[in-house]
Amino acid sequence: MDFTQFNDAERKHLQRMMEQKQMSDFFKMYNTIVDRCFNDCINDFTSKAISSKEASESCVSKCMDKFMKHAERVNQRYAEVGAEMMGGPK
Amino acid sequence: MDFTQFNDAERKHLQRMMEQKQMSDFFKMYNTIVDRCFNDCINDFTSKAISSKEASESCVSKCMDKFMKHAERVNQRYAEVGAEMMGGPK
Amino acid sequence: MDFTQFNDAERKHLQRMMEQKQMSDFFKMYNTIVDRCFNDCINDFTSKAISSKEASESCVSKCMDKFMKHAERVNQRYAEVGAEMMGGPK
Amino acid sequence: MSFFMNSSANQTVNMQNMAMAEQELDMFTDLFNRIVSSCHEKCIPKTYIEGDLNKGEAVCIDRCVAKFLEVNKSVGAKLQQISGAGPNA
Amino acid sequence: MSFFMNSSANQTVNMQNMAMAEQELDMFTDLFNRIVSSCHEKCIPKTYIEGDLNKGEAVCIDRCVAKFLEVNKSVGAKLQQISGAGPNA
Amino acid sequence: MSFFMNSSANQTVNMQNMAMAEQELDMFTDLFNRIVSSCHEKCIPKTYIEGDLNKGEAVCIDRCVAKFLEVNKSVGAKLQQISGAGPNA
Repeated sequence: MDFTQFNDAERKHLQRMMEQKQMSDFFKMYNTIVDRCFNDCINDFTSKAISSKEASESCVSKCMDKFMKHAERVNQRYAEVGAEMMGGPK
Repeated sequence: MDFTQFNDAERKHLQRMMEQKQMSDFFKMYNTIVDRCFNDCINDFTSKAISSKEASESCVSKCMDKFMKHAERVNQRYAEVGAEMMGGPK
Repeated sequence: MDFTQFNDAERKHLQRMMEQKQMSDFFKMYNTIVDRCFNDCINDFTSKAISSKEASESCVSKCMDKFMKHAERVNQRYAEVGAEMMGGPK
Repeated sequence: MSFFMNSSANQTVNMQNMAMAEQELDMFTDLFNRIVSSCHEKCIPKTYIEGDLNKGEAVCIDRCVAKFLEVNKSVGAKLQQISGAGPNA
Repeated sequence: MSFFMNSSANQTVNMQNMAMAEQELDMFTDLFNRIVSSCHEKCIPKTYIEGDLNKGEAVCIDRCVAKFLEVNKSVGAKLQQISGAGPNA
Repeated sequence: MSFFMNSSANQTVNMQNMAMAEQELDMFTDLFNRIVSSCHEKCIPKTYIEGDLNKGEAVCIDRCVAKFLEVNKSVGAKLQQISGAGPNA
């Protein structure tokens, strides 16, 4: 987005909006990780006692770590390639 | 959510908001059921006449019943386990 | 939706709302096409050079054309069947 | 509180009705997007040999939309039967 | 700017807190919908022989919800550990 | 009606432009989330042996993002060609 088209008051307005969205984006990402790692790691519902608790916890833990590193890397590339592709030099 | 942190005016505000969301949540759940039961039950597009109409209707009908009972049960457990896990006694 | 229940001021309000939604609907559809055609057409990440660039571009291009014609046709049927089914003659 | 006067027409705009109309509109848009997605899955093969819809795909789409809306109708009927106050579909 | 007086009660409504509460509420609704969807996928076979939940399905759902919320808890704990300010889940 | 004066700066805020900027922002967020999801599907195996990205996964992600944005670009070009007024992507 080209922010030079906006005046100060508008930029302030947009910044407030983006700050508010940040939290809902965080919540959404949080639920996405839970959803993804639950679905990839937890497939045994035969016992109430989470018999393989350690195993599944370890899977969830690794899944979470990997997801965050994945999203972080996508974010870097998105910023680089996106800037190059969409904005380009003016 | 801990409602004791809000004053009366804020609680009233939140309640109005929740009432409004209730309808859109209902609509979303409604579309989710249609989507799910269509995709699970309807797989024959070779004839215009819904040749196996009774069969598919019966599948849709059972699918719908089961989905609602499923969501109801999730809701119960969500409330129980969630309360226990997230809030805990104060 | 039955618009006869609304007064002029309300109709104006709704129209403004629908105009605003049009753009976000367009954006959503745009991202849906990209997502769909990327997932259906691009499956080779072994080389940086998009070796089969022409091939994949051609797939993406056809996928996009087909998706838009598909959505257009769904829109026509949705309007026809939907009108018949939901509203019916008054 | 949820009413205000429209200066040009001197008519009140019932904001609660506006919010309900907006939600109904969103529901129809969501329904449409789900039909597009489900019927694409059911009718369009993932090998894109041509950009046009062929006869078989077109016919499949028509039936798919009709059947989706039929399912929508029976779910709606059942929900109304249960809750006494489903959406007017 | 993000405060206004409520005429009836003379109490200020902190709009920023209201927005945060709304987002938190939306998060719980989203979480609930994801559990419904994931546990339906894991516990309910796509052949609908009866409209009722049978014993096996019911038990599966109970465990599924509990395990989903456990995953939610461990992800939350880890996020808080990392960021120092995760959601209070 | 869709303009108001900002008390501090005496500048008008064009609410329609603000709404458009918000929608554009939402579109980029949606795009980002779709890339995260699609590239996770394409590049990360569901067996989580380690918490770190290995070399192959990292390289796959880089190419995946680049190719996704390329598809985004060609779809955008085509839409603009057709409608004459696509998003400025």
